[in-house]
Amino acid sequence: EELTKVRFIHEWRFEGHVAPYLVALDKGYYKDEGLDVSIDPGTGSVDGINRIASGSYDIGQMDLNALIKYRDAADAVPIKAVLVTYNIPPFSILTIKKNGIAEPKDLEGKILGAPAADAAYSHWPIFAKLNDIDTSTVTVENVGFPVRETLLAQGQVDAVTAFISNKLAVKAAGVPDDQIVGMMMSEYGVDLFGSAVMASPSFMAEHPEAVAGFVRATIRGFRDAINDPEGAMDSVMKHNPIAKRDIELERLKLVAEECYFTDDVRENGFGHVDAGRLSRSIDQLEETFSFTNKPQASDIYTGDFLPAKNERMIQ
Amino acid sequence: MAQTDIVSPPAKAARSGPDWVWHAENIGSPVLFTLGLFLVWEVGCRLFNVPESILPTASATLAALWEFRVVIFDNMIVTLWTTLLGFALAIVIGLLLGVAVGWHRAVYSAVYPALIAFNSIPKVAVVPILILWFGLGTVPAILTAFLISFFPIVVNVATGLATVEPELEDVLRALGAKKLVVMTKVGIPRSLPHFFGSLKVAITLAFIGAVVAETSGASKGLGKLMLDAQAAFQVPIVFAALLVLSVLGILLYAITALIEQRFTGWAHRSQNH
Amino acid sequence: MAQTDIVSPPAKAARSGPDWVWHAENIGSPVLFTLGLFLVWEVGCRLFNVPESILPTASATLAALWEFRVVIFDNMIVTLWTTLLGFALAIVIGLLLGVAVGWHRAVYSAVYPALIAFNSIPKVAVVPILILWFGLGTVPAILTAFLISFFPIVVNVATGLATVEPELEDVLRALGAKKLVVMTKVGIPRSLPHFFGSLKVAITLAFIGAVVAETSGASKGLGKLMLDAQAAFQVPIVFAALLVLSVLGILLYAITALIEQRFTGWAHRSQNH
Amino acid sequence: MSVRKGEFAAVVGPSGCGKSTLMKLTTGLVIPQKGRIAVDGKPVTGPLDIVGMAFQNPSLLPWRRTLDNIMLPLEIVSPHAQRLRKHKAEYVARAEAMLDLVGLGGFGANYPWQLSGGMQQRANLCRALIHEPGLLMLDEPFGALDAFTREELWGVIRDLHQRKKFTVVLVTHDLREAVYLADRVFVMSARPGRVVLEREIGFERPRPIDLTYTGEFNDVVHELREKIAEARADTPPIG
Amino acid sequence: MSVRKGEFAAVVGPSGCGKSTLMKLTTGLVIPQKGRIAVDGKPVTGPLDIVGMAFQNPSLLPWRRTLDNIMLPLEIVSPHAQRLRKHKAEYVARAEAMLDLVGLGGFGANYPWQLSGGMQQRANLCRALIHEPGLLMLDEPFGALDAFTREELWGVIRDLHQRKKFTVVLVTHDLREAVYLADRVFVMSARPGRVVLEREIGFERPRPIDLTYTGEFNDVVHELREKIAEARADTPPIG
Ligand SMILES: Nc1ncnc2c1ncn2[C@@H]1O[C@H](COP(=O)(O)OP(=O)(O)OP(=O)(O)O)[C@@H](O)[C@H]1O
Ligand SMILES: Nc1ncnc2c1ncn2[C@@H]1O[C@H](COP(=O)(O)OP(=O)(O)OP(=O)(O)O)[C@@H](O)[C@H]1O
Ligand SMILES: [Mg+2]
Ligand SMILES: [Mg+2]
Repeated sequence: EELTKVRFIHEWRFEGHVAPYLVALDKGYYKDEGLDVSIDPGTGSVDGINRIASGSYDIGQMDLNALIKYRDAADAVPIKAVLVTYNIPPFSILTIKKNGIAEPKDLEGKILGAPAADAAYSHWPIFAKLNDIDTSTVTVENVGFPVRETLLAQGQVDAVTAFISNKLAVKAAGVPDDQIVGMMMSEYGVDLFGSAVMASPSFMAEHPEAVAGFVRATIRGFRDAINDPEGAMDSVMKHNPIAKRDIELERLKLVAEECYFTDDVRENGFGHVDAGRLSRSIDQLEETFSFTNKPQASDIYTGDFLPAKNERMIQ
Repeated sequence: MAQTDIVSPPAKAARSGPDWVWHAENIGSPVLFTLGLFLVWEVGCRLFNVPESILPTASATLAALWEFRVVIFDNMIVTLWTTLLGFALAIVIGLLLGVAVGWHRAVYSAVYPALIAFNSIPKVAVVPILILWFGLGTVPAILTAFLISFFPIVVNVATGLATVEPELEDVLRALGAKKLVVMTKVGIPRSLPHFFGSLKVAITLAFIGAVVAETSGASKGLGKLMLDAQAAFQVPIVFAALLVLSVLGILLYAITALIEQRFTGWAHRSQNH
Repeated sequence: MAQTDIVSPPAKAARSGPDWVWHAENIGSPVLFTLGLFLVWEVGCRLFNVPESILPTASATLAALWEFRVVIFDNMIVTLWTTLLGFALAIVIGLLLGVAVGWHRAVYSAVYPALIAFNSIPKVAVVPILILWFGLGTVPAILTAFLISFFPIVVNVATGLATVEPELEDVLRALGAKKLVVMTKVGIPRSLPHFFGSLKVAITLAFIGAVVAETSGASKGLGKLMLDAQAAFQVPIVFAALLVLSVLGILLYAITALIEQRFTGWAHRSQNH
Repeated sequence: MSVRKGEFAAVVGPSGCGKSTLMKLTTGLVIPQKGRIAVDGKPVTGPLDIVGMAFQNPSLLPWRRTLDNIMLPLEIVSPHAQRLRKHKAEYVARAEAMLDLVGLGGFGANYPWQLSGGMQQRANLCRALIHEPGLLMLDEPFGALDAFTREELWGVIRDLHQRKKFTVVLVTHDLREAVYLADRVFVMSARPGRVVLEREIGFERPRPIDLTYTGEFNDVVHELREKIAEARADTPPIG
Repeated sequence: MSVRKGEFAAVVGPSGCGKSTLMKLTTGLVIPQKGRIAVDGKPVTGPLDIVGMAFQNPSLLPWRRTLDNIMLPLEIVSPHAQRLRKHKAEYVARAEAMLDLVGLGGFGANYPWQLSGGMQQRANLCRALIHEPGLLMLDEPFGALDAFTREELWGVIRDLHQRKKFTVVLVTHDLREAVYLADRVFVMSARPGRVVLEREIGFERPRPIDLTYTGEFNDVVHELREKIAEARADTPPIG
């Protein structure tokens, strides 16, 4: 039987948290669904969404919030999310214990390091507003990604916006594990989804069964990776030979715990999306992003390709 | 009968055309060409339906430029300043290194490979090191602008010195002039066309260096602005900033060219220039 | 009595020293200098306790180079190939454009500002557009390498053509030669020293262009490898890749220099070269 | 002034009077602001391809060996340009014969800067002659040569002119040279240069070199010299 | 060969025999592979600063105006280099006087390529003289000049030598020039160049220009010419 070709792009390079896709590929889950999947690493959601829009890729995992903003443009291609993988977004504020920042309010008067292109930083205004931070007292420094954690460790900045998994980078910069503080924005009222599998409209129209198959196989991959992170590392190392196995393992566990396998997922199954929460998150984005053409929840996401709840339970 | 007639003695020879030709060529053609480019940009975008998130139309870019002129101008000043400082540093050090490399074969052999090695390295990789050493702020950006732009100067000055006609050097050497004097009186003047050629390359590189450094760590500047705009899905601002960079590049180039004309007019006496 | 004695008729003049001096200068000094740099790097890192995440020691870098030689080599081949193609394109188009710009004042006035404008734009901003048009593969990287490296060639060729001594052109013009012939027989040979000077700058820029494009979207190449390594906290691999880039830069430069010697030996007859 | 086809004209005049400029005007290298120049009946509007010109300054191309420098006109002027590739050996032989003729045999492989001043000037002369031009313009071609070499080259030019019947315009400072070689001598005044004197030289051709030692010959030279001195007296002397 | 202090020596010889090279060797521009060169009793190991040299090829620096070209030695040779800034006007006046002397008055502001060949050569001569060197080396300084200008410059050089008593080595192709100006004439053979003849010229100084028309003078010139012809007979002739 002829396999359907699927060109998939991930928002990031092949690190530990990408393992679910790599596992699904290596274990033949996509083939089982009649798919011939190629997986390419990416360089961030903005680029990635553009590539799906341009037709270079059929399906990708990208930040859902970036998609919402993208869809605001009048000429936007109607890409839709079909499976939300990050039930909780990884956006967080990282700092070090000795800087005395335990609460969002404590950031006042401090220096916040933030790469201008950082997805976490793009939600900083929401976070600040919800937590009543006087942003005029916070000095925001644009720091490049490669130096963000080192500057934090050096003390040139007091806190940084980052993904929660960047704790590992702070550790690599020489800060002991127990000194690192990670403040998930989601715990302070930023109620957004994280990344999601999304497909181009033409692919959804031409190969609806392939999209559904891709979603099913991906969920199997997530299940395997969450249940057996050690084993999932084989796939990561295979696709990224220069990775350090123990670090990637730690990264996967961290992301799985904070973002993939949340209480909501435990209860309602992987990929569960509450339509109300999605609508609210679009409203929340409006705090920082002036829509000219505000999309509806149904423009952004469709549950049509999701399997039944019992197929989506992880354990 | 076929014959060679030469009437009237040789008068002053006419080498250039009338005034209006000069004006047409020097002002008309670049303006027309630039307008043409804008037209191609606008029409191309519309024709191929290029999404705004990749390449906004010329009109959208100009509109953004006007709308955000204050922010763009503020950031431009920062970038311009950074670039100029880095460029000035590059001129001084590039000239000194170029003279050193052209001075002696041993310096040439020793330093050149290291310079080339350093220049094959993308400067993006060096910026983090600079930031960690010199902290956030403008110093890393100035240094990056310098680091990226001094090499063409070194190469061109060294090439210029290496290709000086020995006959000209002999004029000074015959007077018992020391090597340094020969260098300053013959080598360097003779190499000025090479030097100014390299400045045109260096000034554009200096801009790139400053902007790249700003994207890795700065609180102001066009590089930072472009990142912010990109993150805010304000792509027209990104291209407005690029437009400003281009115009700055041309302006600085024009200044360089004026100085060049002043100093190397003697070398530019071909008919078409 | 003071007098001027000239014994023996003028024999062939000796301008260069003995063989071992040549060897010492051409092989000894770069090797020593390079070793010195490595030493400074190693000692500096240890002395100032530079964190490995920013600048690993020379020894750690070399160790990483050895350990990951297979991956690095595979990616190197990709980058090298990309760079060479881009560079070749840059030579052809740069030469053509340089000749066109040097050909006529109107072309010069029209095209030069646009070229400078384009070159003041950081190429990182252009890469996404290229990827959009040409897809992910190697084409955008080749094009970026080309786009970043052709400008120095244009500028130097144009400068070379503009500074040709009219006396040399007159030799051909007196024979009734058309402008194209004057260009190929006098303009271009006379500009070769300028041209080769620019190649040294262009080849290093081509590497940078290829690597920068690879960091914005490619499935192979040293740029991609460096990003991966950075993310995996394998900073020594990043620097090993930079080291490889440097060595490649030197190798390609050396090849260029050999060809240069072959073609512009006539211009390099100063005493110290 | 006007030169007939096949004639050998010589131009003499003080330094800086415009002789070299006159040569450039005639070949169309420079376009006059006023006045009219015609070659072969047609006004000159640009460089002509029937001309062979030896510039005052040798202007050999430094990246070409002497032989290649000399063969340059062959690469440009028809019909040689079309024939050159096929008949390479024949043309190289011609160039080498040319070099031998001026005493540069064996120097073909040297670069111009490896030649002495006089040798460069002789190579320059070869380059002007090699394509057998219809109009030969020589700007002080023998200035840097010793008396003997010079006289030998006089013979060379004289014989070539005799055989090929091309038109020659020769700029020189040596009155004996002018009188010995030319059919007509033009004398120019100091800046601004005008033709102040035109003198037909009647000696029968072929002229043997011994002619230059005859009283008759010396009388013509002296006559010219005095006329020039007279003309000079009208302009302020230098020094 | 050896030249006494204050003497005026002339060197003649066929083109390419090594006269220019001899000049370069003497000034230390080129270091000999064998043989010995001494100036002022000391062997020459590098360029000397008491020398004024007029190269065969004018070699004026194209980025300097003629006046600045001429003043170049003043910027380098002591004691002028030290005094130049303070006494600028005085030195400029000297350079302008120099230009007037050779008939280039008013051309100081021109670039070298705006001068004719002969004018460049005269500027070159000025540059060699301006710093009043102890040893003056002139490599065919009058080659591109017409007979009258040339004779006027002979007078200039003669008078300067008379007044300043510096040593002069003059390379020339003009035997009359050599005999008129020099105390001693050296004749070199063709490549490899050796001194084949040395002739003291006994005419009393100061020598009037009319001397050149005397029979006595012409006898010396003819004697030299014949000797050279004899020497040449031993080497194969050109052509
Ligand atoms: N490129 C130029 N630009 C301006 N003036 C020039 C240029 N070339 C020559 N001249 C001037 O034109 C005049 C005539 O020069 P030309 O070279 O024709 O003299 P010439 O008769 O050949 O002299 P010589 O015998 O010294 O070679 C000179 O006064 C010179 O200053
Ligand atoms: N740079 C050089 N390299 C190699 N050979 C050279 C170089 N310069 C001169 N020669 C050779 O040395 C010989 C002597 O040259 P030189 O210039 O001294 O001759 P010259 O006596 O001044 O001749 P002329 O009267 O023609 O000026 C010539 O045969 C020439 O080919
Ligand atoms: Mg002339
Ligand atoms: Mg000579």
